[in-house]
Amino acid sequence: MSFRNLMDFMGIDTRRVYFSWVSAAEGAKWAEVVNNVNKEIQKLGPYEAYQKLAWAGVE
Amino acid sequence: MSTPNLYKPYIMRVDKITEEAPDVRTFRLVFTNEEEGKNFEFKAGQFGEYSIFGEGECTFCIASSPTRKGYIECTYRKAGRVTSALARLEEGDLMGFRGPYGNTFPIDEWKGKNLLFIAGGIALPPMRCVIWNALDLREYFKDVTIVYGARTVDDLVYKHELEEWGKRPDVKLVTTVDPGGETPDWKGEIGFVPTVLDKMAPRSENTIAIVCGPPIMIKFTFPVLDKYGFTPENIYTTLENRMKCGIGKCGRCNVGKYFVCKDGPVFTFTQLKELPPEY
Amino acid sequence: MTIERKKIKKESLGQWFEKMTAAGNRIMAPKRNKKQVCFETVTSPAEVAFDYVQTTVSAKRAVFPPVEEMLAYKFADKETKLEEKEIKPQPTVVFGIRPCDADAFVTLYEVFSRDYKDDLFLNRWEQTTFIGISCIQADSACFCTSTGGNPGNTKGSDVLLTPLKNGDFLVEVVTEKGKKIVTAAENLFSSADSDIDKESLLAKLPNKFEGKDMKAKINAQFDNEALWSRQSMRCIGCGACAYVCPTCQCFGIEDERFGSKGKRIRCWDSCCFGLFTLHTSGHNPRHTQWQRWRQRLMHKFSYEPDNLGVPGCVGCGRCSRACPTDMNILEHMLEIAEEKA
Amino acid sequence: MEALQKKAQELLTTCRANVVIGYGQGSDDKPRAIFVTDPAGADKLIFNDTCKQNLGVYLMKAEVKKLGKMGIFATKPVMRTVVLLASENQLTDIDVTVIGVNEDGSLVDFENLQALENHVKTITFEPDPADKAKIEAIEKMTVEERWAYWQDQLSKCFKCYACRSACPMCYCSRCTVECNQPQWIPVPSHHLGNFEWHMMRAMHLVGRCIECGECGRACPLDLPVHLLTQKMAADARKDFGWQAGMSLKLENPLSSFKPDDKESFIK
Repeated sequence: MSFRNLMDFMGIDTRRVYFSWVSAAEGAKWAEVVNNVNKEIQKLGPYEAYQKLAWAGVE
Repeated sequence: MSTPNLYKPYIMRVDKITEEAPDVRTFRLVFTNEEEGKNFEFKAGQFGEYSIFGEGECTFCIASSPTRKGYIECTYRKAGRVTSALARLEEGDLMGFRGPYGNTFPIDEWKGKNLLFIAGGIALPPMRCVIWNALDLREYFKDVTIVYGARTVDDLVYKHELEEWGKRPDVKLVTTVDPGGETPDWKGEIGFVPTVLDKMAPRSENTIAIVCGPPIMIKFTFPVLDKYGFTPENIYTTLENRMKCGIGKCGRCNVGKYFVCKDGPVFTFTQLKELPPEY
Repeated sequence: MTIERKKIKKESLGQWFEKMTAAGNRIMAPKRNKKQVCFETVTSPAEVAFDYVQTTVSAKRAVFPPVEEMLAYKFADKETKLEEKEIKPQPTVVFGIRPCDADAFVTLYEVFSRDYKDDLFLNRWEQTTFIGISCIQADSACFCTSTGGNPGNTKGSDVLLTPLKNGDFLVEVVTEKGKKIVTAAENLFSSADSDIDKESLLAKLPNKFEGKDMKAKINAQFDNEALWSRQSMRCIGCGACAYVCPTCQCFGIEDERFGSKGKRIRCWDSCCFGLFTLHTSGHNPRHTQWQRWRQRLMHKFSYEPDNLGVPGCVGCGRCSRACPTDMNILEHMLEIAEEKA
Repeated sequence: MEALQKKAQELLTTCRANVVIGYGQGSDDKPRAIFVTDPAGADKLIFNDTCKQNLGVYLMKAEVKKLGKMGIFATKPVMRTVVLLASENQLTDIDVTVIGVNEDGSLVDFENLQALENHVKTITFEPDPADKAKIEAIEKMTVEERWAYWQDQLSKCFKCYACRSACPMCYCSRCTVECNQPQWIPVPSHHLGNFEWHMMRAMHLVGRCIECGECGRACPLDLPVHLLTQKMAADARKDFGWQAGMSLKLENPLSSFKPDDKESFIK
């Protein structure tokens, strides 16, 4: 909860972050969560803003 | 002596790996670029920065003798991030090395003298370099005595070389383990290095002593040498401090106004006594 | 090279900036940012702040950046290939540094060029020209006159401007580099009338201690733990003083890897951090804050003058102004100067 | 001021403290922390509204602890600091004697930490209005604007760690950024390194930050880093009804859980 608020406050697109509570016994739910997240992220496309950070600021 | 970009390491291949003791290994490294290998020179006592790309660099002395061409060796214990990465390497892997850095043991000045090597634990590698260097020029020196101790029999490094030195008629080898570290078939001494040294009552005239080991060992070895008349300028040691650049720029390894990497690592006890207690 | 005196009108600075930018120079100059004045890349003198005592952070990042790439490499399963990259820094003009900063750049140059030539630094150094501006005002943290400098000192500057009463500038061309950048815009400069009395324009700053004999005095206090503990009890061990300082050049080397590419990076470091000298074995030769504070002052007032013959501190006062707990280096040096041996 | 100095002398002479931490005269009428160990030195103690530094940071400093039992003049933020540190088993009645200082300079002598907790519970704390407004202004921005705002601010950071060193709650002997196996937070102060460092610092202060604003004041570049931790404190109040430094029991949101904690964001 706090971590999501912090990421949102610092400008990270929290649509790209999922929290899920999946026990080891819930195999089906796990598959569903992974596929769902995968589908959503594909729609959003690559996260350019974050990728641009790699070594930005190194002279 | 150094490559164009000062911090660009040579690319080395791990030619041979020897297991010395738990978590302690020796690497034999050869230059992947023959040209660089041929005109690479160093002297006993110098060190280098060994690097694993993506992990970092770490500082060890060059453990092989300058008289042995074509390769360099280093011995390390798996402790931090880079040494753990080193521990994952296998023979044939690549890693980086830059050097040689630091000053050297003045071997030429010791010609015609007796040599007394005193080492403790993992500090044998800087000594091994200068021991082999002396043994390869054996005729220049009078008698050579080696006193080496470790916590337990397993912790003794270079076991096969210790045997080789033990068998040589022209070398007096005394190995010891700390009390309680011996195994049933251990034939060497039992006791701390300073006490074993005291029992040997080493003669001091015309003798150079070289001491390497943990600070506690150095602290108790010096009074013994002093008792038998060794003068501080005839006792050499190497210091170790946290290092990053190895060439006197990054301001980290200084003891007083001296940089251990550039003005050391080899110091005489006279110099050591002037240094503030910052090592 | 004898120093040539010229004059330039304030309004002509704009054209001078254009000439320098046209020659491919990046211009770094002090710019006001709310309460602080910091060095930033500028294009016209309108952006430049003139009415201030000292910037918060020094301009050393022009030649010694906080994060600098040393090596780049690619991972391909077992083979790691070092990228052959020619380091080509952009020509830079650092405009508006104070005489104490210029003095500090000479100290940095000595560190990085003595014995081993650090070409990461020297490549940037050759491409950098320093245009200083003399000080017409000072504050309680300044003490350049005690460390061998003065508000109109030309040492270290390629060109030194001194503000005149009417807003124009006396121009002193100090080095070949300075000559080059002035002759490139020759028409903007007129000859300086001989009656300009530079001394009268400068800030008055009596010297507060004798810099020359500070080395002996501080060496004498090395073992005086009470003095160092008293001075450093309120120090919280951050790196603010080292990172705003124009002469601090300690650095660390870090490796970073993103996927198949990696870099070896040089980054600023500070002797006041607790883990600066920590051995992997856990032994730490300077494990208390007073030992680290002693190291900071000894390095600047004893080791660097001894080893390189240059001042380790140029009296700019930035560390005292930036310190969160009001550590004041001038006050502590005065205390050391008066401490009985 | 005299009450302060007399109280310090009393603490030292009755051995209720071997060192008294308070404010003294600094350079150019700035206050600074001073450490009085001998009753004669108590006359250097001052108190006025410029005394803002959170002196609680010195209660965790080894060199100060070595001087023996610590007495401290505690403004409201420092009171909450001591309660929070005590709840994390860093301070006990043996280590510290707390003397409360109200805005008007009147003193409150706390016999022990329990007395301090009872006093703190009677005070209602309001976050600094200016910072509250700034946080709300940032919250109203769009995600892209917030990202640009924090990138612009944090890219200037050069990781001098003054924000960490000035905070009494950042007392770890080896901070996460100094652990390199693995190196979670990049060491260099490039954009990514700064972003992850400040995010990690804010995360480790959730439910522990007592909103004294010292990290923002300590930053030599005046970066608004205190807004991050104060936003987390505001969230802790909103989501968990938790205010740091009000109870001696360790119940902050990230170190405990209650069955009725909200889980709305978990699907």
